[in-house]
Amino acid sequence: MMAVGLAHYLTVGAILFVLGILGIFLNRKNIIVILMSVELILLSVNLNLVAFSAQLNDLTGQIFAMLILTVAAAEAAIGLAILVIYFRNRGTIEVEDVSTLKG
Amino acid sequence: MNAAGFPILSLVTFLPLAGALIILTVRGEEEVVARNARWTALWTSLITFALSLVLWVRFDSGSADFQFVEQASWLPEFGVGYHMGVDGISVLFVLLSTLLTPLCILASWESVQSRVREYMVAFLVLESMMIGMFCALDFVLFYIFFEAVLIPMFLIIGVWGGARRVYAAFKFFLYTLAGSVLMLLAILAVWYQAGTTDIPTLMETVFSPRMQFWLFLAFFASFAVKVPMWPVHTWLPDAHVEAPTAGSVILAGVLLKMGAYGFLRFSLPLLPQASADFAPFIFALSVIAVIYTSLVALAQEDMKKLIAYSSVAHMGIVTLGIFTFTAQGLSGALFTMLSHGVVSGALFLCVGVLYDRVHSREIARYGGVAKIMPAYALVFMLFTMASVALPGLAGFPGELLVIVGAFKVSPWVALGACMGMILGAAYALYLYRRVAFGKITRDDLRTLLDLSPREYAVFAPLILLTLWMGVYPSSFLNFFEASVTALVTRHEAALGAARLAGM
Amino acid sequence: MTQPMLAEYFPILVFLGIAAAIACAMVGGALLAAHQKPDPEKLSAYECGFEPFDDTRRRFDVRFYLVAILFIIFDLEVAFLFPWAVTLNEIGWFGFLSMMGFLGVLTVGFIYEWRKGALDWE
Amino acid sequence: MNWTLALPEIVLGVSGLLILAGGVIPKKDTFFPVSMAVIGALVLTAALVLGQGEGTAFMGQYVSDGFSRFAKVLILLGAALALVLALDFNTKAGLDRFEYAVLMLFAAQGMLVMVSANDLMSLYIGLELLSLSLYVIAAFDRDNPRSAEAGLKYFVLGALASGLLLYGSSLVYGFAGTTNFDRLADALSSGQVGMGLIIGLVFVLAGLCFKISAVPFHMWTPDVYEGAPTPVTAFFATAPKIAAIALLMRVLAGPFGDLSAQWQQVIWFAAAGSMLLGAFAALTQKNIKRLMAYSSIGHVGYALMGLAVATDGGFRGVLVYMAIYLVMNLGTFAVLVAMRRNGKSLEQVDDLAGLGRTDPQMALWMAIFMFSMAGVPPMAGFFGKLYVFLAAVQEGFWVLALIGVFTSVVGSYYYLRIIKVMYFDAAAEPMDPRPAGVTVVMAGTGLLTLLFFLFPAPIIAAAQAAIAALAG
Amino acid sequence: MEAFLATPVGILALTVAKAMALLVPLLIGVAYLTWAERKILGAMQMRRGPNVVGPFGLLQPFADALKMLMKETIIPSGASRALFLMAPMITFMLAMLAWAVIPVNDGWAIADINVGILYLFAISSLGVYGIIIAGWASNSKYAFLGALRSAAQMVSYEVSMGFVIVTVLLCVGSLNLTEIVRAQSTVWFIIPLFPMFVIMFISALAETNRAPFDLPEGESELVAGFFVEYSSMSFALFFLGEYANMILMSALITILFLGGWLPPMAIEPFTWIPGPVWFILKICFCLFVFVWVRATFPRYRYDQLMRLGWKVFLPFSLVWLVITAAALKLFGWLPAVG
Repeated sequence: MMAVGLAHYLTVGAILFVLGILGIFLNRKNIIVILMSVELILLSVNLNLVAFSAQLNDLTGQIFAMLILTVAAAEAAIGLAILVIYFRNRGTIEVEDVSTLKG
Repeated sequence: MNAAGFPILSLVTFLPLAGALIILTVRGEEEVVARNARWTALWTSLITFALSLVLWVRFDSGSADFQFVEQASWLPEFGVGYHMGVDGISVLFVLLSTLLTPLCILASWESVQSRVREYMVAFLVLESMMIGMFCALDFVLFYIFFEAVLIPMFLIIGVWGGARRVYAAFKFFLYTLAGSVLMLLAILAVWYQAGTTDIPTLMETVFSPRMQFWLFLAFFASFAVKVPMWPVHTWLPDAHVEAPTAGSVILAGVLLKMGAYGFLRFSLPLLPQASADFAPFIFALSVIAVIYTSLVALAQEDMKKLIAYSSVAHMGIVTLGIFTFTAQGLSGALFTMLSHGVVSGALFLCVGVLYDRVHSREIARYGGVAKIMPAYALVFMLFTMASVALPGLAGFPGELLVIVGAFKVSPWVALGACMGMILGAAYALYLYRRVAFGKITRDDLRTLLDLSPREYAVFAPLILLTLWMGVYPSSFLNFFEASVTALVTRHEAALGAARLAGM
Repeated sequence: MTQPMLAEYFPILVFLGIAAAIACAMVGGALLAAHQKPDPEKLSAYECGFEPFDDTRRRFDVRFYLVAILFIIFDLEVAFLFPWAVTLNEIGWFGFLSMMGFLGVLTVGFIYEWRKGALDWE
Repeated sequence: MNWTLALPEIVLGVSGLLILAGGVIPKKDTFFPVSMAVIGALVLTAALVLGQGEGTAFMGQYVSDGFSRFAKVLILLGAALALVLALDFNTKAGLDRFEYAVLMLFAAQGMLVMVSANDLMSLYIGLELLSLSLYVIAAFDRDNPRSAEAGLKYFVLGALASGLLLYGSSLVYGFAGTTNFDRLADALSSGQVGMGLIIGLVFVLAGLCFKISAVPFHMWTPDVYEGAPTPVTAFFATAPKIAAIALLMRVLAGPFGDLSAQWQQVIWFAAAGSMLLGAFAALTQKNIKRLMAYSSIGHVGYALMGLAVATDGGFRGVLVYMAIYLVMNLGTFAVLVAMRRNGKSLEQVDDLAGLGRTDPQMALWMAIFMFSMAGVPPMAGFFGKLYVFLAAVQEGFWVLALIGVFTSVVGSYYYLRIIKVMYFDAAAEPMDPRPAGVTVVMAGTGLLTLLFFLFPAPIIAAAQAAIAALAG
Repeated sequence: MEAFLATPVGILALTVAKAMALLVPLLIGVAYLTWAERKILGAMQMRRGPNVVGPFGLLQPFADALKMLMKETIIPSGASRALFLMAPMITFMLAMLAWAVIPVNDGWAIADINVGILYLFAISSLGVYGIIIAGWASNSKYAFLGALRSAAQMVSYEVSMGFVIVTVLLCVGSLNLTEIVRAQSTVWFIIPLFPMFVIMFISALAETNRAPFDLPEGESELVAGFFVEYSSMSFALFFLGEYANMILMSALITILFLGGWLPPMAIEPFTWIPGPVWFILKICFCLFVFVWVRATFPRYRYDQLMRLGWKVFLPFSLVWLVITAAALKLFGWLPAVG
């Protein structure tokens, strides 16, 4: 069996992170996708932290990951709530329509 | 404590501010407020002037040291303190400021009708900042006053000015600010190098030639705009034309002196070598300024603009004198600054008198005023002649000294200065002829009234001063003789030391 | 260190495989064994005899969303309670009181929800 | 476990919970009493902060020192005054829901945690407590599309910033083996610093730069400032900026102090970019809130200049700058909040036309704030710039200092434009009468701005002490 | 043989065998649960229940299965095909997957992991996915609404269930299911924690969408809830999953409160009966109560259901949790951590 080492976890984490970033910037469609990308970023961070935690034999990383999970939940809740009021006002959640404020 | 026995400089500096505060608290009908504001401002400035006369009386003209010195801790961690004091170079400018302010307030008694309270506050603040700037013996303190002058002046031009006042106010502010922020950096560099911003201490500090070069450029950026020197003078005509009469008077009478004062106070003593190195450059600029702006003045159709250009020319003479590094040149420059402060201020007042009546500054609009307003014509002529530097009037001793000083350095430079005098005579007389003599071309002019008692009160001290300065210049020269000599001596010593070090 | 821990989960993986296999087999079996004869009427969505009026996936009551958010919050709280509960003996009074503080915060949030009517369905 | 050190935070948090519960239980509207209670809580906390001891608590997660106290007092002051500004505005705009005040309280608490963070975890918790509250109050005017959009934009970019910060934190943790600032400092000072750490540091910096809206992570600022209700913008522009800058200082001066060579360049460019953008982008703005957004970007640039210098003098300059920035910005926003004609809130620069005639007092204060922002002495803003420039010059950051003075001249143009509109332009209809609270804020901050030059020493000394704690 | 079992293939084979040994009886159990339910309901309503296919209708489940298999699999037009087929599979797989950690006897769990209860909690949370996906993929209003209601109901009760579990954990000091049962060797937790048992039981009813909380599939209101569009084996998978979940919940209740495989008292006649039998008996008892409740109580209204979950169970279980924790802490009765 191939040993799965720290580098692999970090690579996966980095890939997820980049996917999340790309999802935010290249996404031209739906704001929900952005929210999901944000979650993806946070997950990649968690993966990193847990991998490091295992590697270092130190619990801090896992505690940190727990904190991030919690905050991510709160963040998702607030993000969705804001999205809902936005939708109620504008009737759309297309990314391209988010452009009333300009200057 | 000091020669006066009490903190006179602070008192003189901040008394106008107190007056401004009082005016701010005035409440009531607009009319009442306006009247109260006028009287409060006048009394405040008069008291300030009276107080400042103590300086005249108690100043020890035999000493080159700073007098009436006050010191207080302000930012001790940084070596920045509240340090005030005057020497021969600055004391008369303080007096000039305190003298001109009440005259300005009188001059705008009737011509300013809107927002009188704000106007008077702005003027008193302006006075306070000007006096503070001449008294400051700490570089940072100096800078604060130097810059703070911009605020009231910006408002005076912008609120009570003419048609293009917004443009003029912005130009004035941004030009000056752009120059002075560079000076701020220079101050910081000096501060870092010397660990203090105390001017007397700094004068003992020697800066490396390389550093002097950059510092000089930075100072130059600020002072040259303020003087103003060609080619950064373009804000001045705009500001003068658009400013209300009193604003022009202060601008020409005091604010222009700030740049030259800066050269004298900082560039020369702190950066002797760089000053010497840059002197030819300054001469060139000055001569260009004198000749070019005189020619431009000849072509002006607007009285104020003409006088504004003449100011640039006169200030060219001043910078020329300063950078001769001779006792005569420096004395002449200082004297010219003072006389120009009085004379050009008075000239703007003269224009203001006409403007108040006709509401036009166009030269072609007038003609034959002498027949209708003989007293006015006489006053106007006196100041025109003083501006031309007719012997016996205020303009003459200073310009003569500058030319003598310049001659010591280079005949060509002196020739340039002489050219300026000749051209000055041309445009000033041309202006006077067109306004005062000739046929009365317009009927509405016939109904003009001659000077009112208030206007007499405004002009009387200026006339007196103009004659005094012309007839008995040494009573003024005395004041700065010692300081100038000390300055020249130190400058030569510094140059000599540097030359020795260079070898 | 990681390998023995993962070994505990190996049966679960196997379980997953078997369950998936059974599920696929059942669905696939039905697809193969039964006679498939679709027609449009048969495939139309059930709507009490009407043709569907509008899009099915339309906006729905915001309360479902509120419930979802409440669930996330409280479920996470439970997730924190698990480790706390099993180690309460070791973490002392400080640990106990910390969690009480945490629960107190949540209770205030809960009171807020209650008063704001997020828990009422009518 | 010396948890009493965190008493201010605990008291603030508990009072927040009590106020929240107390606000929601009565049937009728409780905006005003709740706001008063929140202001009281903030003031009480400030008093507690002043008496706070020194040391670390919660297993090194939390630190209380002179630096944190300095920042905390400013933050609490800013939050309390920003809430005062909201009282009248929110009532008139129909935003008088008591949650507003409570959210501000929790945002303040988040900021307190931020400046006392001594660990990447507590840093993150504080930051998120702040951010989550801010997301909500940005969108507080929920029936207004602009506010909703502002909230949405702020949320998306803020969440992204948190993501960057976290990713950086995870790398830092992984490669340094700890998240504690003290131990990080030890780890970084001794060992070889690898690439992973540097990348982590860059990500952390990027995340924090988002929060302080430094170039190139500023793009959310104008939109959010414009879209959010004015009192919210007032809050955004003041206390959170201080907290984020303080946090950035703590992170850079503390654990990453030994990597200053690496981060100095980053901060250098952020500072220069912010100053330039703040100066030029604001020139053409017509909406005054948007203008203030660019202005705040510019001001952050100046503050970062002090940070880029990375000396005690520079740090002290940053603190003084931020303190002054807080005061004058609060004052400016007090004026913006009071801009209201016939019951309608105004946001355009041109709406100020002739204010010098119609409301001389307000115009005077506004002029003072504008001159101060432009850095004209003797206003406080000048001294802020003075200290920062001094530090830059001392360390030979000539280019940065030159950019600084250049942009301050450019910037002064648009500040002057506001003064011009107020004093030189023809008067429009008078504004509605100002509420007393706003006037008090305006006058108080105005006097502070105007008279700072009289007694600069206490603030400087406090900043000095704060920096001593930071460096020591 | 021993050597073979040590190789990876051997381990795999053994695990598969163990899994099958659990799953096959389980599936048969599910099949007969449907039969038993019908029989019991029949008896309670003075009917006979299924009695045609085989003796006492014992072969009825197989007849049903065969019928399902031979039915056409209808995929509604407008449905998302892949998701539509996946949803029942997810539900079924999760129902099976949870069984991997259930200890039938001391040490008799396929995977005796140390966080068993957390695992169960996680798996049961995932159950919502199957329902939501089914409702969404069907492209039918009834299915969609039914799915939303089901999901909301499940998550609502999951929270209080979580509190209940935590309360039990306080008394155990371990997340391992075997440890939880062992901790009850002196006294079953149903006795000290009786109120929590009640909440757990009712939550389990709601969690499995059983009567009186079966309104997501209330025939009269939303036809059949989220699986209204399903037919054939897909429907059967939902059905199986649901009944497997019922058994799972019963098993969970048994483990948490009824002492798992432990006899009521560790005295002679009881100890003769082996653990797994006790375990099965207890599960059967629970299931009987499930059916009994269905036969007895009228259906709740949706608002009543949500109110019960959020406004009664949640605060109550939270308070009880705090009280339990405080009491244990105060009196020093907390178990040492294993």
